[in-house]
Amino acid sequence: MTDPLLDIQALSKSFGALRATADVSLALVPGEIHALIGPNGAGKSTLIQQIAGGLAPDAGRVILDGRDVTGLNTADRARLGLGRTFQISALAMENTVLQNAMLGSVGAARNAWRFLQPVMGDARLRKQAEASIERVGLEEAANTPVSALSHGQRRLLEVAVALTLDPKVFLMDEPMAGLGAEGTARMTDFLGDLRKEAPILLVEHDMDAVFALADRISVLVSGKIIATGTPDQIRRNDDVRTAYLGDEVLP
Amino acid sequence: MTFKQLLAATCVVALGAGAQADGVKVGMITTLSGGGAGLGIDVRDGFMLAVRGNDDIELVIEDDQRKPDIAVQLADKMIQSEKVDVMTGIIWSNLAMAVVPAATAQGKFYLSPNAGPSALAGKGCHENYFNVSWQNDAFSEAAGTALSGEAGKVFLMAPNYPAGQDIMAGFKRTYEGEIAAEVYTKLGQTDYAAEIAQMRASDADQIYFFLPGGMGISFMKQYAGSGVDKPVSGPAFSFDQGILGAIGDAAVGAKNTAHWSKDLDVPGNAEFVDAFQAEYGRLPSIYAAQGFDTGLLLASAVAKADVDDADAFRAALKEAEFQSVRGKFSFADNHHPVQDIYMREVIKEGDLVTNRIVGTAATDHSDPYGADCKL
Amino acid sequence: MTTLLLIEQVLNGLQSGIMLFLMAAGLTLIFGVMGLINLAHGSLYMIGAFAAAAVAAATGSFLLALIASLVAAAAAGVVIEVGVIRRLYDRDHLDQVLATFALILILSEGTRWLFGSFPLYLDVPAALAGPVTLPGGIAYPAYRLVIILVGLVLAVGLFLLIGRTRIGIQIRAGEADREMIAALGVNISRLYTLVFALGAALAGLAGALVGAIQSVQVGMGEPVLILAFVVIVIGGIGSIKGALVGALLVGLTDTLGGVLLPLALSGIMDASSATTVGSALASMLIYVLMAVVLIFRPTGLYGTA
Amino acid sequence: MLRERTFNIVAFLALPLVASIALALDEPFIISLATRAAILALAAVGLNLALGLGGLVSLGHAVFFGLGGYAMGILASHAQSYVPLDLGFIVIEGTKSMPIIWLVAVVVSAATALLIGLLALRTAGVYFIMITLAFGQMFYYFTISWPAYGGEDGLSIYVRNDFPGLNTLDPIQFFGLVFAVLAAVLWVMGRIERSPFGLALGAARQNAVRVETVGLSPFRLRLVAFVISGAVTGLAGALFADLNRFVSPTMFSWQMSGEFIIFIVLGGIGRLYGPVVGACLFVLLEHLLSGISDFWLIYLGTVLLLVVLFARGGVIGALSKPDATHD
Repeated sequence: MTDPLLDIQALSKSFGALRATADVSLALVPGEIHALIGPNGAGKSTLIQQIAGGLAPDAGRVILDGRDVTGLNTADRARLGLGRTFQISALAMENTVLQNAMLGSVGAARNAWRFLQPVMGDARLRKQAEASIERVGLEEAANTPVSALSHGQRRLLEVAVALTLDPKVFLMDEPMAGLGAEGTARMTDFLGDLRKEAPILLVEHDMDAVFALADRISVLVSGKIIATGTPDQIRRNDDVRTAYLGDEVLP
Repeated sequence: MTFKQLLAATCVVALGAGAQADGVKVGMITTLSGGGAGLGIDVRDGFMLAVRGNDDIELVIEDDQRKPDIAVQLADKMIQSEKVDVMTGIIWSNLAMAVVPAATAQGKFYLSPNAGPSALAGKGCHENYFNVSWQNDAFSEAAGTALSGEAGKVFLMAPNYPAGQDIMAGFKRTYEGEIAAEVYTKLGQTDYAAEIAQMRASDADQIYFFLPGGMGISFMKQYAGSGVDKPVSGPAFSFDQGILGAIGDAAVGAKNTAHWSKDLDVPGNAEFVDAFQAEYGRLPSIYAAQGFDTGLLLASAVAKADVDDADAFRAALKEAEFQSVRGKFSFADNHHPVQDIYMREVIKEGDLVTNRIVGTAATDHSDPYGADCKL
Repeated sequence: MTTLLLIEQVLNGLQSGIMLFLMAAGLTLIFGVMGLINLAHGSLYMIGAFAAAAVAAATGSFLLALIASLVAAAAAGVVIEVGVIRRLYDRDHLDQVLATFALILILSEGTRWLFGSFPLYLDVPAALAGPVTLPGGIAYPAYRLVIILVGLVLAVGLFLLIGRTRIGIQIRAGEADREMIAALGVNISRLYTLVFALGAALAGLAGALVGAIQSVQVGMGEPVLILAFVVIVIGGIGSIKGALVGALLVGLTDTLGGVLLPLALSGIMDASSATTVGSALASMLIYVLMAVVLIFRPTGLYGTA
Repeated sequence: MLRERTFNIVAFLALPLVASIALALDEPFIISLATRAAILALAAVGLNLALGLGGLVSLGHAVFFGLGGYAMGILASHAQSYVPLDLGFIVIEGTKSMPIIWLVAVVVSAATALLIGLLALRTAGVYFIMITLAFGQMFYYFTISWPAYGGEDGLSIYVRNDFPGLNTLDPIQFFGLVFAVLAAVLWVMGRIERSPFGLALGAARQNAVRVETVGLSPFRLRLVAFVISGAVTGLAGALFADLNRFVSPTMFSWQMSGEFIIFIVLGGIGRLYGPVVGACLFVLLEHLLSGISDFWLIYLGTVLLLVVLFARGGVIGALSKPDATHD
């Protein structure tokens, strides 16, 4: 096994008496999709926040591409190669699709400190943004304001913005949510290819997609990882079945 | 050009060149809206009473909202658009400092019906600037003289801004006795419990304070309720007719210095008080008296000289030949008043809280800054 | 400075804090429940004081004057809420600031138009005039003790109202989630009018109580408004407890700063510059306090993000 | 109805048009009024970068306006009295040269904005409004009670400062200078709005997390915006002081900060020309209404209230239709 690009070591986080994250370790190696699943309230959001830098863990470390980023903020981690999409779209709603993607290009170029050149006239940034939009199939909507996009289109735009950053690692929070059958199928194909560029830590509720896509799956229950393994291993794991039965049926 | 300006312009044209040569156009910038409007309204009403029926005086009035930048803008308007010859009306020292130097530099006459910052009395004096009210320090200098020897240790209090510091400096300049303490409060302060506690604890025999407008009302009411019984005095600004009604019995007995009082027994004063009351339904204040005197002074000069002959008009103003409701009135070389300043006491006449004169605090008082003035 | 004087000054600080609390409580309630920045709160304070002065002059009864202040300010509050404020709830803070600033202009000048440009007379009732002697020999104005008492009673009353009553539950629910409370079948627009009237009545009462020992004049509300904002921001917006703690902190800082700073500075400079510099610094002190609190607690002492 | 872009050009050119007509009719006061409107517009254009694009509602921009004013007042008063300004570590000669005064005003305002921004930007929303107000009040009370430069009385400068090649005492020339500065600043602001920085700043207002996620720091973006914004308002302060030949602590008052916000909202928030239209309208209303009666502020209040309640998007929003293309 190659060295992990994202290595989460024994993260813990408590809110008062509640242990939201208990000693969680996870690794993401090049070329894989590692899915994180778990019932509602298992602590997935808290864990993602700690990985992305929105929340400081009480203990443990986050290693990104060999570098300890535990003490860094969200923006620093993004610059070091963490590409993230959100469960609830976090986009500049008044801006167009292209402008949102351009924001990604500006971030990737690490240069927002230019005040007088029109950003839309920068051919290099624009090319990068347009390429990303095209990859997710939003080129038709390039000049549409985000507020006028459908829910599914916004998910795609989230991915497109992450693509502009050319990240080392993707952290995707429920990219399939609200996409519908056809959209989910397209996204599944897309992510399947994307893993070759950079591995994906995928948090997803859609179990069909998870089991179709994931190389490995970790199951988070009550803040703890109760199992990690291939889809087959997880399917057969008794603890997982106990945790999940009655909630969702594993395919 | 606004409709109003158009109207004004038409009037000037209609009156013809003859009227222009004889008459004088006066621009009054004063505070007519907001919290400080009472003073401006008194000055305006007093002035209008004095020039009522005088066809030689054309008056333009504007509201400065007590904002220096608005006052400057209005002064520009008066000078550039209305083409006034004489300006007057400003109540506050800081507004006067913003307007007067530029106006006099442009050859306009300015008659101050209130406020006399020391800068305009000394080095910054100007041949076209006439102060018809008082230099800021005048009342407190007179009070210092009058209280010397009888007040013992004095506790001084004023807001922390130039006029407050000037007035306290005026008192200290003439007071021959000990100052127990000197306290400067925040401008606009409304609660004086802390200062009153200091007064109670200090060994002062007497309180001398300057708190204009609402600040004085708040202080006097709170002082009355505190049980501290040291005698209180101050310049007339905190005990004037416009605010005595709001202080009520709490003010009774307080001594204050002023150049005028409604019971001052000089020719014309009783008539002025009656006429003002008849016209506006309230008693005149010192501000109204100052406005009235300013109007009389202007009318006296207009009767003698043509404003287009600036030297003659200036000389006519300097002579100050009018019957001031203050009695004696003349200008010192720096064009600031030489006048008597009286000690007044707040009394109750029936239900009415008002002032009466109890003595003369200073005779032929003039300000100490004239020495620096090169006129 | 003697210990006794220091104690008296602390008492003065607490008392001025309580006066501020009366004003700040309504402001923080309105902000907490409706998310509204109401600059016109100072005008309601002024309306209360003018109503009290007018009724006291007509009837000679201070109690009737207080009732008048409550009624007038609450009525004005209802009119303003229904006529203007209601349209501002879903606007951003900027629109609220501008609209309520416009209301200040209208209400201030309207009051001046009705009552004239000169300050009005309103005095403490004869029974409360003059000082009482406290243990330790401090002579303290009786009326100020009554203000402290009224303020504390109102504070307790508000805590009970919010914590224990049906209306309080609705208010708290409204703070948390507007849709939820509407879904529960509560008439939200009536609730908002009620809360606004309550806040207005508190401001009006504060105006009347404070007006008796201060100056009842047009524009009296604005300095207090700024102070009340300082108070609720220090305390954390929406928190009654924060408003109380913030008010006491501001009252103490303002009072003691004005007394102690010139004293402290007289050790390092001559007396006259110590008084001017000291009082200059003292007038900035509460704003420094607010800035420091916000730098370390960006949502105030008891605020939630 | 005009397109917004056309409307902006018409509104913008109205100022020099009014000034020219006033010149032809020999009404120098109207020129002064137009100059005043242009300067106030400039101050609000500065604030608009922080407020409109950055979403930072600063109720303390009068700090920079006042600092610009006092930069002019202090430098010119030392030049007037021929006494150099001794700061202890450095001795500065006073000056009557506008370009130098402007530079000082901009540098001092920017440095102060940096300090205030570093502290204030830790907060958000209403807390940001109030902490900026607090800084404004600190400066206000400081200047009132600080005797060296006149305290509440302020500082009078008897002659307007010089600009190479112009007679600044001539109202129309001074107007031209002010208008040129306003036009230049508007051009720069228009560029900033469309620059990478502007895109990122606007996105930070709409969704700060989004900006962080692409590796940019919303705090730094906002700080830089606040500094530029303060510097422009400081420049306007220096011009305002020169217009009045006078500075006073009222330039620091919270009402001043409030007026800048009013200009922006009145004209239309988030629009480059919003503050210009708003300031012109406000000055015009003040001028026209103040003669009606002693209680004219009631009318002003009513007009403002009606605009907020019924003209969403401000005057520009109400009187124009959106531009066809959006880029």
